[in-house]
Amino acid sequence: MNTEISNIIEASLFAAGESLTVNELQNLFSVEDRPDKRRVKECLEQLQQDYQEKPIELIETASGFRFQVRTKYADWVSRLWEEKPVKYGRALLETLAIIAYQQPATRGEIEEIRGVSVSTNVIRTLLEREWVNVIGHKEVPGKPALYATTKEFLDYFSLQTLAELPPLATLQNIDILKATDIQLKLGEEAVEPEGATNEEE
Amino acid sequence: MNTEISNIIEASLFAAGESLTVNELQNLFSVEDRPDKRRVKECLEQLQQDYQEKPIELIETASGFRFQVRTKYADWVSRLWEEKPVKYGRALLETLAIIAYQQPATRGEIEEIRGVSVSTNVIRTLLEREWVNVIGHKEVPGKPALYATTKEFLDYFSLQTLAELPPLATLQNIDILKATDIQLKLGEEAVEPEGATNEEE
Amino acid sequence: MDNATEKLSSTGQRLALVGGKPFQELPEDLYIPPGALEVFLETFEGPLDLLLYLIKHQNINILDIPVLKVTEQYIQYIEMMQNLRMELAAEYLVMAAMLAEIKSRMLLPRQTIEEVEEEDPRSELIRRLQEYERFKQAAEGIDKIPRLYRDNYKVTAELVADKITKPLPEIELDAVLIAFQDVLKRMEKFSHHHIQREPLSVRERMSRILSRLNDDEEKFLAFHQFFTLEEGRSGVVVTFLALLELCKEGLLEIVQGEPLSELWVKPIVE
Repeated sequence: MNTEISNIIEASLFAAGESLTVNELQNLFSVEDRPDKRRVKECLEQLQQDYQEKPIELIETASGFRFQVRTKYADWVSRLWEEKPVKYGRALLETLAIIAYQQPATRGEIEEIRGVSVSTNVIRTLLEREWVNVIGHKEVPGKPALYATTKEFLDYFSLQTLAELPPLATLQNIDILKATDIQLKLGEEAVEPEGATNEEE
Repeated sequence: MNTEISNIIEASLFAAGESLTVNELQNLFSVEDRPDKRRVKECLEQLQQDYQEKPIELIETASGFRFQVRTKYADWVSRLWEEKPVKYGRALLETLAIIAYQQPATRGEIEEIRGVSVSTNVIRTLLEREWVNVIGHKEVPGKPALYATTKEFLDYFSLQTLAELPPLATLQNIDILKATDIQLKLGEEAVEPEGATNEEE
Repeated sequence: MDNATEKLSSTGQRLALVGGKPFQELPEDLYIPPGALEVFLETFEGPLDLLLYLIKHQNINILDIPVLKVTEQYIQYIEMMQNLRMELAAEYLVMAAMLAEIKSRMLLPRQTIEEVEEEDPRSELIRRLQEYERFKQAAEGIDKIPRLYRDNYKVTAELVADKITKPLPEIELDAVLIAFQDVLKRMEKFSHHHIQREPLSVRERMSRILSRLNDDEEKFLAFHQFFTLEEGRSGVVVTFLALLELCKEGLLEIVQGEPLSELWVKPIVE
């Protein structure tokens, strides 16, 4: 009986081909046989262990649990398709990063940070991928759109929440007059937040 | 080394989403590392045994090998679709709209209007649903297919003729849904900048 | 984005590809062959990125930018570009002006006005550089996260069962119209091309004529067969316009055996 629940869950995750929530998994069962949340979670944990040595893994993302091929095998698997994985340019990635960490953000705010105008194409590609969407409009002249990242973005990057993104480097205090000698290096060493991690309100 | 070949085969069978032949599996490997037919078949047999106790099985069909859910679990698994209608993305809706208004239109023309490329998948889905079909080929280099909407499209949307669609000129100005419906999106999707909040569905 | 220019990583090992050769380092004297200059500038995501490069390249502390030196270097690039009459994004020029201003303020004797100590002229620039730098790093971080269809692939197993038909997604006409409205809005805002405001019925008629010709075994229909009496005058006009448009687009041709004889319509077959 035990294993039956687990088998049904396993089969469903494979058949669905996309993330399933604990709730969705519970609903596979008729009311009288329905396992409780804890039971489902136990099964999922057991499955994660069962696949430890396998080339596929069971992971949790923003919209639930899904099986996926381990990163290690991506090179081989990608040969199944003619289309090569898309490489995104820096403009797109930087825009995405600003939206991800500063959301909701307007185009103007993104341009302010990057120091260059954001091409319409970049925004469009992000919208098209459904990595970002417009969640409203800022109450300033021109009512610019406010962009935020979506659940699809989290799913795509196998994240459960935005908090799992790598922490943003802390801004150093600018106190040049007193401290021209502070040794702050840019780049790799810049991420050295004392204790508390990412600030930014 | 042994297991790597087998792992690659296993990962690919899962990722492919359709049957793969021994030949296709061999081609995943670069020429110098390519296992021979017998080696691939051994791996496949081994995999079949590995999944003996599992709710999914590796079977051979006319067009090759694929994983499938054991019949025993089909009833449970099929409940997934009872509750979960998927939804079409923005790209599909926009493509469909452009074909409806600009038909007959080539893929290039659609891309021109949307400003981003149209994925093969979107076109395929529209063709499969029989909402659009190819009604000819444009007499320009490459002879691109010309897409138009079908009778099924009209039926689906309960239209007698395309003329019942709002004319382009007015479409830009009318409020299709009350503003409130659109505003709804705000509440659900707004993600807190620090993420940490909304766990539990 | 631009395939001529390779991504400049944070450590800046490879600047650009010039004539197929990787451009590793900027020469000390900052001489850049004219052809490479444009490529060089395209490597950067704007003036802040270029400034960061100049600063990092010399291991300068960002909080202590030797403004004179960096400004001079920066302005040199800009001048070179202008001398070569290359098109330069406005942002680069704005930055040049800002740097020149900072420089001039640095050269003035510092005044302390009662309590309000004058802010270091560099601080605004430093703030922006820092801010940009952290997002630049964040972008690299995001790019490193394994993502679907590059590092991971979804997994499926077939479900075979007789009675199960996976329901197809439903959509409402409204959703299609809203999507199209978005497209129209985008076009209005950002682009030069316009959707021709052709009356819909003509486009529809074009589709209908084409499919009728394709369905027809002869692929050859008499001109008059496309017109029906019931449709009245406007129907005739629509059909006529559609036929002309199809001819114009090279999708069909209208042929006539001899003067005053029957007109025939046939699709142009490839």
